[in-house]
Formats: sequence, structure tokens, C-alpha cells
Amino acid sequence: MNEMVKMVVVLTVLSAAAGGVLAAVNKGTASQIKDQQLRFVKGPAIETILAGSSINPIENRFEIKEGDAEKSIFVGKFDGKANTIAFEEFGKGFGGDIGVMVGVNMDTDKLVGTAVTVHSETPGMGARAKDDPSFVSQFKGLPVANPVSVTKDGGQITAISGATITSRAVCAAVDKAMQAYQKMKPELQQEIKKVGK
Amino acid sequence: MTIDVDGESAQTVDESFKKVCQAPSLENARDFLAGLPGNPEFKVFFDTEKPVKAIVVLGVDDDLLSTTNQYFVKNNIIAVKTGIDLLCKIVGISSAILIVPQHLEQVAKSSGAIIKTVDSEYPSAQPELITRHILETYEDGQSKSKSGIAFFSAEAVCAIGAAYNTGKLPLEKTVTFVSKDGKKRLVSVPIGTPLQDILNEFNETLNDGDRVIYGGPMKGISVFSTEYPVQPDTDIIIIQDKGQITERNDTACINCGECVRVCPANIQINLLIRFLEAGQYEEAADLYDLYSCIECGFCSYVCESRIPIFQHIRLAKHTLDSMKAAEDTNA
Amino acid sequence: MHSTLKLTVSHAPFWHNGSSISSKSRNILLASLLAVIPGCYQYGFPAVGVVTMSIASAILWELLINFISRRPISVGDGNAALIGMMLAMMMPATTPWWAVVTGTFFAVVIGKEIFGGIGANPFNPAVLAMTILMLSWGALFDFNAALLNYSFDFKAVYPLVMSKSFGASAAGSFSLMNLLQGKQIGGIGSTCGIGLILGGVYLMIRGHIRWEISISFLVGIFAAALGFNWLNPELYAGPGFHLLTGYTLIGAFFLATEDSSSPVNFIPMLLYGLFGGVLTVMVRNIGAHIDGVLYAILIINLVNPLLDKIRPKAIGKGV
Amino acid sequence: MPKTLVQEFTKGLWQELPPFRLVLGLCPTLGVTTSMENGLGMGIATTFVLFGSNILISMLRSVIPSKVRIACFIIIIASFVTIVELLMQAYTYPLYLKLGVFIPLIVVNCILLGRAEAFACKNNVSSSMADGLGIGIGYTLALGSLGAIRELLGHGSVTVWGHLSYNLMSAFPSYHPFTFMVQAPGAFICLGLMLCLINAIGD
Repeated sequence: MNEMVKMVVVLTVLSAAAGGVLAAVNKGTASQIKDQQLRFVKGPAIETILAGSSINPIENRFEIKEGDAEKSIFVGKFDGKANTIAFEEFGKGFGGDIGVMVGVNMDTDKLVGTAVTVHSETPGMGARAKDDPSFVSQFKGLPVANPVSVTKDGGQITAISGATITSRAVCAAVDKAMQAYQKMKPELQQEIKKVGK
Repeated sequence: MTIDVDGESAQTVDESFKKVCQAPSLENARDFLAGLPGNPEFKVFFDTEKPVKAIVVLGVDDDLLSTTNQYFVKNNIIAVKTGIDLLCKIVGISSAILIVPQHLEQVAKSSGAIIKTVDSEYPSAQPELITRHILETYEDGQSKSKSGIAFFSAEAVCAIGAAYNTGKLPLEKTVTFVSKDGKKRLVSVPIGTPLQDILNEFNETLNDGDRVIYGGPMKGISVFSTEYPVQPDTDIIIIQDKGQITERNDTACINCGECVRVCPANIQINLLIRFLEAGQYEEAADLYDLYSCIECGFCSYVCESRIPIFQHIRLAKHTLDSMKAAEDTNA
Repeated sequence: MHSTLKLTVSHAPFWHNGSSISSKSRNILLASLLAVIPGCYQYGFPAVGVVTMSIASAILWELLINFISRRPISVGDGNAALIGMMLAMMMPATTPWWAVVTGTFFAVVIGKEIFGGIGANPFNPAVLAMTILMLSWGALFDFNAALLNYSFDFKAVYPLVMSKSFGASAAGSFSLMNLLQGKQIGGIGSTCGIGLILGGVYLMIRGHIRWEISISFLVGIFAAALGFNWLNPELYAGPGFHLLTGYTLIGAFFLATEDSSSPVNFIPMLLYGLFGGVLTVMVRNIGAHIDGVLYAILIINLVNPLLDKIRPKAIGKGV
Repeated sequence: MPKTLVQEFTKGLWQELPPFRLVLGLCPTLGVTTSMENGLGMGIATTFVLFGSNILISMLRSVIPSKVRIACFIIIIASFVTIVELLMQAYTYPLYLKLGVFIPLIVVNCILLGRAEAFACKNNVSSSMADGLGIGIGYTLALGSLGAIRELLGHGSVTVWGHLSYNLMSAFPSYHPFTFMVQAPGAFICLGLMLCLINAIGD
């Protein structure tokens, strides 16, 4: 009986202590981890879109509530004006969600660039959406007011050969981003002023 | 042809045997007749656990080149009949089964026994295969002595008949002698004759490195001295020149599968041999059918790696048997 | 006199049918020459170089490993030379020397000796080595690129690439007669259909390879190709094309029949070959790789121990 | 015969070199050693966990009831692994991405439980510390060397944390990277050959 009690006590104390320590470590590293994730997962995409920004877009980011989800908005500053933002949207691809980072110039309401962040498409087929810049560069300069789609669906984007589903998914993500941008625009203008200072 | 070694009749008259001839019985057969030509075995009749259900007389020979038993069926079917009748009487079984090759079926019919024929191709005349294929009574992978069937060679049966009828113990063993040039001669020699006497008779000379085999080419044993005597079960003596001997070696099994395809007992020899080479005899017996082997020697004959498979199998059985015997005495 | 006579004492049986590993190796090497000589004629001196390099390095690797592991020298049985020959037969004539030497290292040392030498290898050593080489240096073993500098009086495109990329119509542009005569590009000893078939038939008659495996392998390819062709005649080439291209014939007669990695009983042998043939066509038609023979053989090698469980009951065991 | 602290430490470097001598912890050994950097990173992470868990288990060895000792060991090891995982995410994110699932799998690495069961729960804190450190460093070196060989043969060059690289192609310009070595079957063959070599050298 005595041993039984000891077992229970030791295990409980040990588990509680472990839980406590882990919680502390988790709390202590949370912001750093978030930072790292943004830098290494979304960083490359943001850098291609907001290349030449005079401020670091990852450090100069803010969060906006859109519907239920909270969105991270990355801000780029060009020619002394913080007028370009980038944020991520998702589309349903062949092998799961495809993350697309979309950059918008707030002055002209035109896309400044798009880049794929995460995907699980077939290597050599759908994966070219990320590896081959000629596909995503088609989005550059399109106005946010017009919806985008692949030529097969009567749109203006030439799909990656052999990867129509992936191409559609990217288009859908960009489309979503455009709509979200239009919805969020007033809020964005509020927030971006703070960054511009 | 008869080789008369001592210059006088080799047949001796044993007074005490003469007495029991009046009343032939299993007991006196066991006591007096064990060393007859053809090596009759009477022990099986005294095994209380496995009563003998049938007597099988082999008018066939269990090794290549050997013709002793066929010779008796062909030339002396009367003596075979006499022997069978007598044997049946003392054992108390109504009739025996006589196994002959197909070409002797007509001759054998006059013996009055139940005739069964076997293929003349080796190794179908092995007692184990006869029990399985001809008599269809094979049981539990046991050896022939435990299956309730008593085997006698045709020669032994003739000798038994002759012994009781004449009161003399026959000692003349019929042997096929194969000389170096491959010539086969059927000779009759007294049991116990040393090899040298036979060699002298045929003007055969031996050199260093030659091989003398007692028994057939597949199952016999090679002897080390010319003094080696003729045994009751020596059906054949083969002299091989040094140059005719195939070398054996211990390269690994290459899994060609020839042995598996020739094995009359369906043993997976390619798997079995790996255990035997490693000395894992118990696994070999439990998992890879070691005791199904009927010891025909075919696997070694066809082995591409020239592994002495047959010898491995004999060694394994011998080792296991002696282990079992040791356990029994300890227990 | 009697006492000094030394007789040979040994154990039964005292006869042997005369077969041996070295005679088997010799015969298979001889049969393979029927395909290798036309190949050498077609590709000239580099092909001879690859063949000799491959055989020589295979023997040297075996010698080296015999020496390192302090075991008796086993090159005399001809198995190393045979492995070298098989490997060379699959290679294009332009294979560089270091790739050949690496190949024979993987075949002899990793494929065979590490498992305990002859008879212990779970895979066909030559196939294993060739697969490793192809995985590592795809460009060297892409026959179209490798044999670019040759000019032939026939279409110098690897037939399987054509059928893979352009479907059955492209495959139809190869005449079966040409393919059979070896008028196609490919490995040194794997293109000449007539030579391979003659060699295979010779070996089957002599009993050095098992006809059950070879024939069922070919039947498997034929049946599977026929099935695919029936399903979609525009996409999938017919059985004749599959039988005469790539490594099919060398696979059926020389690779799948390797003793140590193939079954020994009748039904398993048939299943083994059949499975290999069907897999080959499946890899070619719906897989990512151009030729499926090597992968199919590796897979059936793996399945072999399982197949060998199908066996007749030994006498005296059960019913 | 009690061993000195130095002996406890050095035994992990040769006599009980984890993947080769103890033949433990082979899953990460085969999985992550596609490059020297990955191997070393995994080794260091394991060393940290091993060091920490050995100390803690040794400290608590009189408290832990023997019936639930495995559960207690697992709690301790798992906590350290989670800490390492979080720290790696926070400070060496690219390495964390490359090692991926193998970091949480440190929990089931036999070396950790093996050392806890065979050593830490029977010895005092200082020798457990030396043992954990020695075994860990041995593991790191083994993984690093295996990774280095595979990377060198498979890529033709070795890169560690962006610099300190050796390029085989500069010495042998015609060397063609042997990509098989960085693929999964290459790991088995390379590990097998190294085991062979280490056994040949012996003690």
C-alpha cells in the first residue's frame, strides 16, 4: 500500500514538474519561434515580393482580424513610403493546401508580386509553381479589382503544363487575397500609418 | 561362379541347429539365422509395440549395379517360394508380398506370393519408397523397422529355406563384383572372405589412391584395407581406379535446386543442407524433414557444388541418435 | 605389400554426374558471348573495353575480399567473371571505367561476398549493382545520351523511351525484325535478341538455367503487355515490342535465373517468373522508370523465400 | 572495479560507441545522416537530452519506485526532448526543419532509455554526468562522421554551417557525385561498411 502511494505521488509530482518546466520553456521561446518560422518559412517569399524594401517587412508586421482568422501583414517601404503590404492566403491544391504570399501596392491597388510559401505538390509537376518563377510572375501588375483565373476557365493566367489543379489553386488563393484586401483596406490604411512613422 | 577359398566345403554342420530344424520357430530363427546371406532381421517380430502386419520380400536391389536379389528371383524361384512358405509358417502370417521389377513379374508369379512390381529406375526399390508407393501404408516418417512391416531380401529368404530344409547354415553370399574396367561379374563367396582373395581370383591389382566400395555406388561404404571381409549384406563390391574418383569439397550451396528436384522424399535439401553444415541438427530434424530422408544418395550425386550432402545427413542422424540414446540412459 | 597399400576412403555416393559450378559458369559465359559479340561488333572497341574491364575488376574485387576475409580463393569457380560479364552486358558501351569498377564493387562485394559468398546472395548481384549505378548516375546510363556519338543505319533512339513518351505509335515505328536482330540501341549485350534467345535456349537444354523461370517470365511480360495493349492500344505498346526491347531477354534468360536468388520448386518458379514479367510491364507502362526489368527482378528476388514455402510435403510428413 | 570519471567519459568514445559498438539508436543514424551538418545537429541534440536525463535520473534514483521507473524515465526524457525541440525551433530553425520528425523521435531512441536503465539509475550523479556526456559525444562523432562520408561521396563536398567545406571535386575534378550514398539504401550500406571497419579495428 505504502509503495502504491509512493508510486502515485512520484509520478504525479514528476509529471506536474515536467509540465511546469515545459510550459515555462514554451512561453519563453514562443515569440522567438514565431519569428523564426516567419523568417524561414515565409521569409523567402516575402523577400522576393518586397525586394528592395528599406525596412525589414518581418519586423514591421502587424496583425489584423479578418473574420475569425488573424492575418499577419508584412509591410514594405519603398522610396520612403510604407505603401506596400504582403500577406498569405491558401488554396486547395492537388496534395493539400498551397500557401501563396500576395503583395499589393496600396497606392495603385495592383499586385506587386506573388510567391508560393508552402505546398505538398508532386515534385516536377505541381511543385514547379514554387520552383519556376515564370508562372507566378504572371500575376505581377494585375489590378486587385478583377478576379484572376487560368486560361482554361477563361482567365488570363497560363497554367503550368500538366498541373492545372495546382495552377487553379494558386489563382484561387490570389483571388481570395484580393477580396480580403479590398475588405481590409480601410483597416490596413489605419495600421500602415503607424508603420510609416 | 563360385570362389572356393579354403579348398573344402565352407558349409558347416551345426549339431544344435540340426536339432531345432525339426520345429522351426521365430525364437530359434532369431538365435541361429541372424548372420545368413542377405542379413535377415528377426528383431522386428519381437517388438511388442509394433506388431508385424506384413512380410515383404524384396526381389529387387536397393542400389545401382547390384543384381543379387533379382538373380535369386530369376534363377531360383523355387527356393524363394520354399523360403517364403516357411517364413510365413513360423511367423503366422498367411501370405507374403514379393516385390519384383516389371520384367520379372511372370517368373515371380509361380512363387504363390502376392506380387507387386516396382519401376526399375533408381531409387524406387528403396524399402521406404516401396512402403509408401506400393503398399501405401507409410506412417509418421518412421524408419522401416517401426512401420509394422518386416523386410527380407530374396536372398535371405532362400537362405532361410535352405537352412531349415538341410539343417546346414548356408554361408555362400552372392556378390556382384565390379572391376576397375567396369566389368560386372556375379560371384558366390563365403561370408567372411577377405577382399584380397577375391582380388586374386580376378587378377585385379590395387594401387595407392584406388577405392574399394562395399555396397553400391550410391549407398555403400569404402573400405581401408584389402583384409576387409565379405559381410552378410555385401551385395556388391566395386573397385574404382584413382582417376575415376570425383573430388568432393565444401563450397557453399549455390541453391541450384537439382537436389530438390531429384529427391524422392520431397525434402528441401537446399534449405536442409544449410542447417546441417552449421551443425544445427535439431532444427534440421524439426523444420526441414531430416528424418524423411530415405538415404538414396541422389542429392550428392547431382550436387553442383559437390557437397557431401548424403554424408551430412548420415552424420546428423547418427549424432541425433547418439544424443537421444545418451538421454535415455541418463533418464 | 598389403600393409603399405593406401586406399582412398570416402563416403557415399561414389559416383557423381560430373556437374560443377565452374562448368556452369563457363557455359553461361559461353552462351552470353552470343549476345556480347554482336554488341561488341556494333559498338566497337569501347564495348570490348567495358566488357574486359568489368570481368577483370569483378575478379580482382573477389580476390581482394577473399584476401581480406582470409577465406580460400574462390575466383576459380568463375562466378565473379560471370557477374562481371552480366554487368557489362547491361551497360552502354560508353560507360566510363570508374563507373564499371564501382559497379563490380557493388556487385561482387556488396551484392555477394558480404552475404557470405556464392549461393548466399539474396539479390542477383549484377542487377543490384546496375540499379545502384542507374540511381546514382542516371545520365551515364541514359542510352539516348550515352550513345549520342554513334551513327547507326537504324533509328538511334532507345525504344522504351519512345514508347514511354510518345505512346504505342512511336513503339510501332520499330520493326520487330530489326529489334530481334539487335538493330536498336541499348546495353552491350542486351540488344541482340537472336543471340540472347539462342544462348538462353542452349542453357535451358543443358539445364544450366531453369526453363520454368525464363519461359514464365516471358509469358508474364507477354500477357501483361497484351492486357495493357487491349485496354488502351494508343497508349501502350504491344507484347512483341515489350518482349524485344530493354532488358527483357537478358532478364529472362540470364538475370532472373540466377540460382541463389531464385526458387527451386516447380510452382514457385512459375510464379516467380510470371510475377517478374507482369511487374516489368507495369513499371514500364505506369511506373516512373523507363525500364522495369531490374526493379522487377529485385522485387521477385525479395519474394523468393516466400515463394519457396510452396513446396511438396516430404514423405512421412502429414497426409 | 569502480571506474574513474575519465574512464566513464572515454568509454563512450570507443568501447561503447553507440551506433557502432552498442548498435543502438540506428533509426536516426540512418535517417538524418544525409549530411554532416544534420548528423552533428542530431548528435548534439541527443547529447543534450542524454546529459540532462542522465543527471536527473541519477539524482532521483532513490526516489523513483522500481515498478514505474520506465514511466518516470520516459517523462524525464520526453521533457528534455520537448525542451530541445522548442530551443531548436527558436534558435536553429533551418536545422529543425531538416531533422523534422527525428527530433521528437529522440524520445524513443534506445540509447537514452538504455543509458538510463543500465547506468544512470545505478550510479551517482557525477559518473552519470560523465557517462551521458561521453556517450553523447561519441554518438555525435559517429553521426557526424557517417554524415560526412555520405555527404562527401554523395554530393562531392562537405558543408558545415555554411562554411568550413571541403570539396572533393577540387582534388579530383572528374569526380561524379555518387548520389546513391545520400539516398536511404546508401545509408544502410555505408553504416554496414563502417560497422565492418570498426569491428575489424577491434578494441
